[in-house]
Amino acid sequence: MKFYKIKKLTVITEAAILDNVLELATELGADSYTIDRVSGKGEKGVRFGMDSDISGMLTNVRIEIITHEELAKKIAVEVEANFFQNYAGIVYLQDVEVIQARKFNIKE
Amino acid sequence: MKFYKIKKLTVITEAAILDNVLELATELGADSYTIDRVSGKGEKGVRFGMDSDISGMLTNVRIEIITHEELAKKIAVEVEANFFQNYAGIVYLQDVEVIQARKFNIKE
Amino acid sequence: MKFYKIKKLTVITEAAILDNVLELATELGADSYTIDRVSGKGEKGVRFGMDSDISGMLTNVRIEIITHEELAKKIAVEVEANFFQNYAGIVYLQDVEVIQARKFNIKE
Amino acid sequence: MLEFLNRFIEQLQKPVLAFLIAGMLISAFNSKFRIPEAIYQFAVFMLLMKIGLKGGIAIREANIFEIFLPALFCVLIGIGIVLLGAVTLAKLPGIKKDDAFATCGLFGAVSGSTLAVAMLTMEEKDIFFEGWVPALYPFMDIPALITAIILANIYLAKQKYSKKADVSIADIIKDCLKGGALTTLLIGVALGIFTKPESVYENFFDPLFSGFLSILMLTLGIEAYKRLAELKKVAGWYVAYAFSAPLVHGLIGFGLGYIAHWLVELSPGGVIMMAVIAASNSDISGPPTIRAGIPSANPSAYIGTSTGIGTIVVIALYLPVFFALGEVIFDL
Amino acid sequence: MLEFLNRFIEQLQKPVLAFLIAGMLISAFNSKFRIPEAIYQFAVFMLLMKIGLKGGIAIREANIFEIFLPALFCVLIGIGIVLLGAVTLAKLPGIKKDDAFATCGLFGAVSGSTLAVAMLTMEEKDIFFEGWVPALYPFMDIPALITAIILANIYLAKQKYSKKADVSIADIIKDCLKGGALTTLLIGVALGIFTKPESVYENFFDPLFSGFLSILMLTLGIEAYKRLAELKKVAGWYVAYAFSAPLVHGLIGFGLGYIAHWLVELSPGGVIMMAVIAASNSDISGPPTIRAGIPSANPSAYIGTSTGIGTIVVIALYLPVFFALGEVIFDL
Amino acid sequence: MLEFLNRFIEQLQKPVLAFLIAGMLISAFNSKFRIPEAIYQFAVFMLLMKIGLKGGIAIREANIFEIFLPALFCVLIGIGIVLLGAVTLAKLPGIKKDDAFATCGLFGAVSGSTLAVAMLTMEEKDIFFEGWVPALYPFMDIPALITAIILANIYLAKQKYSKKADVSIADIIKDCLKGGALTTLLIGVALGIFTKPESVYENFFDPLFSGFLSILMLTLGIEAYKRLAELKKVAGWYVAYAFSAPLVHGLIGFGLGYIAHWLVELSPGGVIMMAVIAASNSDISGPPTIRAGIPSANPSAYIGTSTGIGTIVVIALYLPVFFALGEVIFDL
Ligand SMILES: Nc1ncnc2c1ncn2[C@@H]1O[C@H](COP(=O)(O)O)[C@@H](O)[C@H]1O
Ligand SMILES: Nc1ncnc2c1ncn2[C@@H]1O[C@H](COP(=O)(O)O)[C@@H](O)[C@H]1O
Ligand SMILES: Nc1ncnc2c1ncn2[C@@H]1O[C@H](COP(=O)(O)O)[C@@H](O)[C@H]1O
Ligand code: NA
Ligand code: NA
Ligand code: NA
Repeated sequence: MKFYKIKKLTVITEAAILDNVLELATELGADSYTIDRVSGKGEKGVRFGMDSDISGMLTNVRIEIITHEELAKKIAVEVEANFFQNYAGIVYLQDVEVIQARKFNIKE
Repeated sequence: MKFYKIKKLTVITEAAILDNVLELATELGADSYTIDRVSGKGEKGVRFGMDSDISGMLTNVRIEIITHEELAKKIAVEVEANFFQNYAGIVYLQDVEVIQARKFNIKE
Repeated sequence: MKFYKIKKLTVITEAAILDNVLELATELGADSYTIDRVSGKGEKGVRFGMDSDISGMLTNVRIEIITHEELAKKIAVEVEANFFQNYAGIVYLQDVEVIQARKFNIKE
Repeated sequence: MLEFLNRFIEQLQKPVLAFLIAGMLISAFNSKFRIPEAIYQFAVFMLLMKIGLKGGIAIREANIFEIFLPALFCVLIGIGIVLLGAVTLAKLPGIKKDDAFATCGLFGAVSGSTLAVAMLTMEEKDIFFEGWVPALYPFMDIPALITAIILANIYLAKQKYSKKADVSIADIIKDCLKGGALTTLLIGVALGIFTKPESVYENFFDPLFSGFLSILMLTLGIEAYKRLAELKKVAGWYVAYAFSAPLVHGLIGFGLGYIAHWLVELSPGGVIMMAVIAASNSDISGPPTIRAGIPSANPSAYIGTSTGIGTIVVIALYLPVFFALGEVIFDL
Repeated sequence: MLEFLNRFIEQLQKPVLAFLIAGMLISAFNSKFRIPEAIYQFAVFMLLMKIGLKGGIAIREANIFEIFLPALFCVLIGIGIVLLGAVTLAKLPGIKKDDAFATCGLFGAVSGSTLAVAMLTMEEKDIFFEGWVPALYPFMDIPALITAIILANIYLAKQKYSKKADVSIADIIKDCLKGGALTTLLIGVALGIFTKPESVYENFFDPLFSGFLSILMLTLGIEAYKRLAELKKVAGWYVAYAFSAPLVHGLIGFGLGYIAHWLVELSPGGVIMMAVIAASNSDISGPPTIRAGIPSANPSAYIGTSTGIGTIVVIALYLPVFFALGEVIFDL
Repeated sequence: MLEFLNRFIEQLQKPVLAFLIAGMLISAFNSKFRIPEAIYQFAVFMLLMKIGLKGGIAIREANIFEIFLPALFCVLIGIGIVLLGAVTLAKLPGIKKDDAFATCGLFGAVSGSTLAVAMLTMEEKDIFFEGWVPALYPFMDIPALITAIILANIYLAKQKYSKKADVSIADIIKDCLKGGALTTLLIGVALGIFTKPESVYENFFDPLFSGFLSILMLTLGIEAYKRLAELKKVAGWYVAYAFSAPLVHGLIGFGLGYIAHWLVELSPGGVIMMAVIAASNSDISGPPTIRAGIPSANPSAYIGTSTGIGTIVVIALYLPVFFALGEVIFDL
């Protein structure tokens, strides 16, 4: 079976803007993703996630989108430009290999 | 210290078949893994994880297995073939570098 | 926009030593990270995470640190040497591409 | 008849139903409100434990003979509901057979939360019922799920190119019993039979019952609304089934219960409860078993039909009907 | 005056306050103790549901006219508090305007947990209050948040290089109502008005109220201490504001409540409650709305000021003051 | 003697024990049933808070002198148990010394849930005990853990090639107190002493006590069974220790309690409680401290021995023994 090279984009940011980031990604053309809640520390301080965060303001989410390099980069750039002035967040890309060609719109 | 190149296989699928996927992976020869629960969206709809999913049918799990390329690919192919006709799921491979040679059965 | 190559270090180990690992990483020079709780299985047995683990002794944490190759490798080696004799754990490195140059101390 | 209508309307004003509707509105208005997962899992635990304990304590004092017949009826109803579905729903145009079997399996199976609503109503109305009747739940639940899975697999085995899945009845039973819901119920029953849990029952499980039931109703409402959306993707016949089948099933339950009333003196409350068990459809424990047993069936179809409509319809419409019927027939 | 002091000290010994202080100590000593997230979310649910149900039941029996004036006063106070902040806090040296508006928005908004403490105190002291007064909460909360967001956006729009965010009042209101806290309260109110939830209220929400309030106080204490640390990074004026503003706001609330006492016979308990609503500042539901509405404002500033100091100060210092004031003025 | 046996059997029928066994069965039959993490953490909180509050309230009314001697005995027992283990378990063939010290540390330490079972039993049997006795828990727990860690580190320091870990007693104490369990207990004690938490105690912590204890027993049972499996990998001596040591420790506790009975009039219930504290072994709070303090010790050995067998054995076997003993000796 053939493995195809493609990209995985990861966004780690404030849970408060999860919906907004997903909306932006969807507009740009990504319609599949995986999400989980994480804790973390960065420039904008300690964000301890589920641990007694009564207003839910300190929870991070991690969004992963597997897609073609071009779209992945476009989403990365747009998310950074639109949100990371005001909100805590990082974004990065990784190489992945997949086999479900149809699912990831890969021409076989 | 030396870093060895090896593969990480990730499977994201329905929590309902976690045990079956692990069983298959074990049979093929993988005996170590890391698991967590995630939410997501894909072809088979929105799978919102822990968020009021009373029958637990909408929860995803992410299984990560670090192992040699050959085995990683074999598991990827088998999981895809056995489960993803009927169940939601994706599978992908990534390069990783490890130092614990013995643990990952790397000949030094 | 330019994407910069950099490393992501992942440590998966017992929740009991989370603070100690972070302390070590901080001492070595990493001040940002992302954490989540995971389950898993390895040499030291099944570690089922949140699932009825009353003394919290079977929970794993996953720590991810994005940083320069040199520091990533140093932390990997030190964590392995200091903790993995007695505690369950693995450590691995991956390539990532980032755009927030300033945040990751990348000279543009 | 007027009497019947009055009782019916009165039933509609109960807060339990209101919590269910509130849940649907929360979801409809897209509110971010959620009951934390741990809490509704605990709510489910509390309800099933109460049903189980009460059942076990009652069994301890009952004689086996009076239980035997209703239990047998439950098994028959569980199998019968699925067979009935196989010659109705499954024959309709545009309906995938395996989807139909899966759906009928869930409607033959039982919903702990619906039973809990019925129990609360009985207690509020001071209608006596044998505590062991709701604990008969697995006797209908498991046979229904097994029948559905077997029918589906026989059907699929006849299809070309399909690998024959091996269906072991023992495995399905084990799978059902190992699920969280039935395990809880069975622990409760066993504790009720073999120990003296009266004090913890009276100080904890019983007084908190109605509160946690409200919370579960909120969650069921939220869930139901979300599942409704998925139903749009499947044939309209499922909606018709969800509305009509529970009434038919409930009346069958009522009828057999009535026979038990004559033969082994099942109380009027027990007869109504038989109707409710038969009418109710599985929302929590059934779906995973069906998903594993009939993997090719589309969850949107059977969960949408069962959790999205069935549960709501039974609690809101047919529970009042069965109560009114019982009250009129037995002159309560 | 001595009378006043006595009552004040007595208030300080209440266990609710002690749980708050215990929470702060837990955090100060860096203990690993935590209330699980699901539990404090449930505690918040229990409190707001109790406030809502009690409010709804009371509204069912009240006449709309007597509610109208206090509700209107709430709206005025909500807007007034933010405008007051705009001409005081926002004008101080070294204060970023958007941070100031965000902070004032939270102080105009309302804290469900503070209301819950006040309700428990009234019930313990046997002071009557109209059950619907605490349920007026959204009438102050939403206008305050809206005013703050609008002021901030007008200000930012005037800045060079800043994209004008489009602020839609309807969107902000929707956003507030969709948040978990206000949704819970509104469900409670609706259930109270339209159904008969008395039994579940009396058997579940009411008896568990004081327990879950203690648990929430522990959590608030832990959270407050953590947020205090962040405050060090921002101007000292915030601390001054957190200490002084709630007293001023509470007295305004007391004053307008007193007018309602004369005009529409608002009870003495109701007047004290008006003071508490006005004095309290949002710790759970407000921050996310502000974060979304004024993204450029620094959360350390407004959450530190509100959750870190404001809530503690109101519960520990000013609640006793308003009770003592009410008791002296109305001779309770 | 017959008397003794009768009381012993009666004890075995208590529902608390039944929940424990049910938990083990759930795990043995591989059921998917689980109590959500947040709920058992909350259950632990509820139990320790009740123990703490009751203790604090009792201390408020006790005189320090009567507490001093039992507290001192607790310290002595805690240290003594570990030293005793060092000359027995640690000397056995095939036993790794650091594993042995770790295990003895846990058996010297205390289990909040075992105390809770004992308290419930006393309350059901109407046996009076000084409320502060269970709150002496840290006086045995901390010294035992410290002694174990010190012994292990002295031993390891003598080994070749081993880096000497620096063991600071102050750090270990801090670590113990910062753990969730002891923090909860101490908050409870402090609130009991310095505030008037009677109403929240009587309306919340006390009535929910037996229910949450059942839930914790279920969880302990599930956990114990899982840990049993791990024990197979280690020497059989651990099993012998888990069965015999708690009886010896409990009798030591009973003996010293009896001395306190004569010297400072410790009540019969208090004497039984001293036996239970001494016999019980840590299942929740101790393991993490030992893991950090003796990292080279194998958790399968000490957790398997303590959580897997010790806790079950004490609750099922020795609690009835100590109660029967107390009842016979003090003629209750
Ligand atoms: N170098 C890093 N490595 C891993 N995670 C990071 C890093 N920097 C930031 N993060 C994550 O991104 C979140 C937001 O970062 P920041 O905007 O720097 O506060 C943090 O809370 C972390 O979870
Ligand atoms: N392109 C993607 N990127 C990231 N995660 C995905 C992607 N496609 C699917 N997933 C994840 O895999 C699950 C199953 O996908 P599907 O079978 O397409 O419904 C989804 O719920 C997501 O969590
Ligand atoms: N080959 C592997 N692939 C993925 N995760 C692993 C692997 N080996 C170990 N782990 C994770 O690391 C933890 C500790 O491993 P160990 O020290 O081998 O017990 C396990 O509980 C797993 O979560
Ligand atoms: Na049924
Ligand atoms: Na206010
Ligand atoms: Na002990």
